[in-house]
Amino acid sequence: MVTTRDLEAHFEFECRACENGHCRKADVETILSERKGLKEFYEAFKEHIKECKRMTYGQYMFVIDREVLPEAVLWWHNHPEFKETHLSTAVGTDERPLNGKFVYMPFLNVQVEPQNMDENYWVFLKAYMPADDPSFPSVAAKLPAALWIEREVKDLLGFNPVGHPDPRRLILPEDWPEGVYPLRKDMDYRHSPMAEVKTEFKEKPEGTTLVPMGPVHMGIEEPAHFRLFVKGEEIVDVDYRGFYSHRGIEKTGEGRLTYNQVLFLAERICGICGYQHSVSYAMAVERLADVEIPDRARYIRTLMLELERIHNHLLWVGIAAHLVGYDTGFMHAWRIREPVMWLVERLTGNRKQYGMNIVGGVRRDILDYRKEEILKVVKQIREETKKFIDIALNTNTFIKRAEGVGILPYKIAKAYSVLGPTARASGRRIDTRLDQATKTAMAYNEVDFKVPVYKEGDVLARVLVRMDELFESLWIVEQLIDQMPGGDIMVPIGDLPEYEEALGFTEAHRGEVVHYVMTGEKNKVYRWKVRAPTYNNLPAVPEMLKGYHVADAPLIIASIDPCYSCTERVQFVDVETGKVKVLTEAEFNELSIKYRGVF
Amino acid sequence: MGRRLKSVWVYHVDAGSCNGCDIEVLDVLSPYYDLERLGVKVVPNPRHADALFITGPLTRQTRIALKKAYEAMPPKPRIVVAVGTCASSGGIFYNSYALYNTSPQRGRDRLRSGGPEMIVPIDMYIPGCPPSPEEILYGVAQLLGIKEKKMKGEYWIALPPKETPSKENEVEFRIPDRPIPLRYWLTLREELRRVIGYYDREAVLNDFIELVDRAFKESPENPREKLHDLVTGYFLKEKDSRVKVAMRFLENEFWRLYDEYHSLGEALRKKYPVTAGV
Amino acid sequence: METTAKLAFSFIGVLLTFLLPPYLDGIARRVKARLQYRRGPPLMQTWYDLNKLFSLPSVKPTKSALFTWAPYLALASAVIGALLLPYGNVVPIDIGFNLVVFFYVILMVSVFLMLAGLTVQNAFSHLGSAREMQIILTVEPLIAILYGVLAYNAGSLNISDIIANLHLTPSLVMTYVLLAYALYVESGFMPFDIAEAEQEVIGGPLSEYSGRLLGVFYYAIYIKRFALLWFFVSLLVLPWVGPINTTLKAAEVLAVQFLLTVALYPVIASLEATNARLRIDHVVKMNTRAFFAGIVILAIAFMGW
Amino acid sequence: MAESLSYTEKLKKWNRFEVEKFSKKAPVTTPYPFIDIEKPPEYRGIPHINPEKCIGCGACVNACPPDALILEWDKKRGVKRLTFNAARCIRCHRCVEVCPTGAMEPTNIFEIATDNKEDLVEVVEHKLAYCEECGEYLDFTERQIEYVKAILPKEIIDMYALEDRIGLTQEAKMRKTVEKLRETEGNAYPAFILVKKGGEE
Repeated sequence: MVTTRDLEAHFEFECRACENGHCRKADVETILSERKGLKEFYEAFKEHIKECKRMTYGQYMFVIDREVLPEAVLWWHNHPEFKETHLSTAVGTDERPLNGKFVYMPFLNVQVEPQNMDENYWVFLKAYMPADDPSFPSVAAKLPAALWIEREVKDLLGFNPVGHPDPRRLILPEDWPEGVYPLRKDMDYRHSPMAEVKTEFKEKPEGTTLVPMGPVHMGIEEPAHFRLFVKGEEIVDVDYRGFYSHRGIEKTGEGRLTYNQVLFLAERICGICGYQHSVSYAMAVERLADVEIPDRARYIRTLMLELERIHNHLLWVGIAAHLVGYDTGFMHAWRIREPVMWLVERLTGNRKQYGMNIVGGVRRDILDYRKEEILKVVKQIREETKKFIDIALNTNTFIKRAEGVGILPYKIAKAYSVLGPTARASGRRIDTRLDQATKTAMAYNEVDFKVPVYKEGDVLARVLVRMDELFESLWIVEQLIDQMPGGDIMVPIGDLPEYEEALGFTEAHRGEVVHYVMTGEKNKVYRWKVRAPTYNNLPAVPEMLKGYHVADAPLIIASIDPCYSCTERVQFVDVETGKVKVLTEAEFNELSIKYRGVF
Repeated sequence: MGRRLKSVWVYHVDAGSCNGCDIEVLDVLSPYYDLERLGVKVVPNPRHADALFITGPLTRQTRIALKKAYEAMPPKPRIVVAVGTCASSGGIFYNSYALYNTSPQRGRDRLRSGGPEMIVPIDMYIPGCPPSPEEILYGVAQLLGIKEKKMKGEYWIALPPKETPSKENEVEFRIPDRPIPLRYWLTLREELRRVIGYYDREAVLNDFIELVDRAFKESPENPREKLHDLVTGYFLKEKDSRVKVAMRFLENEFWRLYDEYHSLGEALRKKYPVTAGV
Repeated sequence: METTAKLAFSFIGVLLTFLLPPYLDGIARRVKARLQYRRGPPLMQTWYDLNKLFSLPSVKPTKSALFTWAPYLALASAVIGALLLPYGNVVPIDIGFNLVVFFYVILMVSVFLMLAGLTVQNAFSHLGSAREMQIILTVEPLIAILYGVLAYNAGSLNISDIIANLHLTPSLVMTYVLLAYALYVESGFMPFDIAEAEQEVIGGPLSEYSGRLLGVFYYAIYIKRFALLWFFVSLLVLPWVGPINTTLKAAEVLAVQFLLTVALYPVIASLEATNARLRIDHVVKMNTRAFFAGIVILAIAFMGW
Repeated sequence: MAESLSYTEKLKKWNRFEVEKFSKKAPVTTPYPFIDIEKPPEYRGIPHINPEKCIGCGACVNACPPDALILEWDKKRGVKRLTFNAARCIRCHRCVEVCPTGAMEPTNIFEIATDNKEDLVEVVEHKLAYCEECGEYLDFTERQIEYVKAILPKEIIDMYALEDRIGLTQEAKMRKTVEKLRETEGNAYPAFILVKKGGEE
């Protein structure tokens, strides 16, 4: 394989972003001294690091050779002192128009000390790859978290992860021709080529029957396809093929929309945690433009985030109860949740897609009468949720179905870098609101709240984590209301600097949401990478499913509160091998039937 | 009017939706909106279903499942309802590469087509992003024959200024006359967006303009004190603190603009006395 | 008792069997809705559903005759089961040992449901049928034992004789309790409706059916539930009401039976609403434990206590 | 004005329980399809183009993320159609925010389900300005010219003599400026206008 070493001779590295003196090239010493751990990393990989740069507050980039990539990622991921550091995701960019190279950039959420915003930071490991041979050594064999990340870059950009254990197609539809890579700059975002359907599956282990759960199945809200291999009632193995809601959001964001319109696209990535995406996108662009948004805007954003978290946890508890057949629980959970939806409809104008965000602040203000409405609803929610929890957690049939089911031990959670309540139920002490520097776009550093962590890791623990977080969110909303500062709610942003990169992140109710934005010319977004928490949680689901009953499958899958459209990479493959006969059993057998039934 | 359908069993297919609409479809079953009292029950499989709720812009991948679910339904009462903007017309993703699209136009010229109607004939569109439960109830009520359709397409002809309308869909141009000049109104309106947000600014600005009008009428010689007193009087009725902040801001901003434009006016007249006829 | 009164009562019995069950299910849905703070469907909703289903043609994914005949056979066995029961003091079909006949006929409904699920090539139908089989295999022996205790207590296998001379013994009280549990499991109410569970197996054996055949199956299931409840109610009421000789008293007893059935159904509905669905292995464990309890009761009964 | 409620009190008075007639006791369902209800005042319904105020400037078309608003040009007939399709509108009210004349009115209409999509389309047709000198239609409408004249203060219009030069095409404007320059050779013409307007002069 061609290594950059022998390319060195005629390979004169200059990156256009740096050459116009724009990037913050403080000299290496000051950057390394800013945070613990950077210096050791620099010493460990001294000869491979070409450049070291601070992108924005708390985000550091190392340009290193691609051979050393796996060791560098593992160096960070299994760092002895920083226990909770995990590989967040990786960005693949086609920078051929800029400097004729491809970029593969994994980045990690380094946790020096839990819940300390000024110590923890992000590390980006940028590896340049020549245009003709975009390959890099894969780390997936040793680090399961990178399994999907590398398959995605292979699908969408044509990179070739050398040594990847199972390089099947992950994201693109079945009838997408080989060799066409949508996220490359030479492909127009509207071009949608067709080819004949080709399905690749894991073979069925002998002695098991196949229960196709998906693409449209009762147990899961949206299209995802779990092929359960069962012996009798017990699940032996699972082949997951998701990514049905892949709508080409990133390419549309780069293609048609300006940076302010991308906000509304970001909100429509996921119907439930839309506002988290729009805030993290806005945070990324504000970091790029070096803009300090007014305090009131930060408070209003935090307020809306917490309201969204409240109604989502209630929604999830309802869904979990419904999947176990306990429909009264579903009905009451959603009845309690309705006042929050009305409140939010009055605050922002829409029940779900708030549209409150603009790059540089917020679009609507919280007048006094709206504050009173908020406090009324918060009090009502607190009482009714307490009553609901007492009743729900005492129905022993519900407990019997939730306890000791779908256990996820801490070790696997850390290996798959599982995020959010699912991770907190397995003992991981992570919560992006306090871990990373969210103070530029949100006001979590000015409110105090606890982060609930449980050890058992089963479905019941996940229920309890979410309920505790619900009460914490109620307390945060009350604090925000009476600390709300005055001042403007928006700061107009002029033009964005060209070819700057930054990362925006929030803690959605499912886990850490990360938006990487790189700007191009004329206020357009050059590269926009979205990674939702379900992207990290879903690969861990097969681990949880093994050994439990088919009847538990929907509940276990729902216990990580999967948001397939959030993952935007969630797509499915159909068992059907392409032949369509009218209404024969075989055809009907393949179509596993969608549910949505409540009674 | 008599209800034609008493019992409709509905089956919901998600064609790649962002699950905002799916949650609203579930919301309609929750106690406050309760679809079941209309006789509509959501069933777990297409075999039992009469109607099909589709949400989502029909991504390339869910096309296979949607087609099969549609064919698996019993042929006679196949009612198809598109719930949400994405299902009605492809929504914000309408021309992305990952969506199934048979129409030749790819760009902005494709205003109307998009979404699952490419492969499945749709009987009822319920646009909305996401449509609130009341909207879905309205759509289902139309299906069951309880409610009538209210929307109707419109075609207006905006006549150029100084022309009087002859046909009924022609409208003549009218700039609403406001006490303050148009450029003051535009500048204040734009700055209010930063102070109080685009929703409340219309009402606050209108109140302020009335006060300015009264100030100039009642004491043309000294409008500044008059306006100041009027605004404080306004605060007695309007208790909201944010609106008070906005009014004070408007007052200072108005006088700043007033001075600036006047000074600009003198400067220009001084510099270029000969203006006529150039 | 002249034949006309006999005819009248059995005619009422037939009427009840055919008209009441969907109405009872409507009541159950309304009660469940009210427990969930919602308005709930009109009481006739289940009838509307059945009418709609009967009017629709059904899609036949397989060519096997059993697929089309299973629903009608299930309906027939459910109706016969219902007609074996006493209405007032009249038992429409009064053959010798009709308790055993009743046991098997009610069992046939579940068997047909299971066979229908197996005729079709659908993973979920097979799964549903397998679950149905597991439930039946664990609950039917328990019911057989309880019927045995009843028969032993009353000394005959004919339902009308059993009702005539049951005498109160502690073992009988225990039988009543276990019988309530067993009949609840067999009629497939919520914690035990694992075979037709929507969330996991999308309607189990019924997932292939549509239109008229589906309607008939639902009708059969509702009639089976009604028959089991009516049987339990008549066991509770009739023995202790004393000999029924005049038609007036018989009519009165029939009214009490009817009222008790209609009253008990909301209790069942509230039980259904407040419970999550159990897993199949939970149900199997519970049934085996109940079975051993049944044997103990049988032993007590034999000792004559 | 005294006895009527202030702006925020009117908003606060709106109460969902009265409008949708939810009941506080057990069956809390709303009798909605059988009664008429309206959404809260802050609800973002579909925007309505008010043809009286609309000047066809297209600011909303640029701001609309899902392209629900588009401009269809018909240069032969000298007409520009602003078409709004409620089926694609995601109701973000960006158009309401950026409309310079307030023509894009936010309504809270929510009952827009229909069985045929043509009901959801709203079109406003504008007549384009016509440049006599070159004999072809311009990009902007006559209403835009009227609006610009209303905005610009009197002095500016007189000083740059914009009155007759606004409604011309780009070349016609340049030709007019060049003629004016030759005609008033020695006049104290500010240099910067020359460079900006004249281009090559």
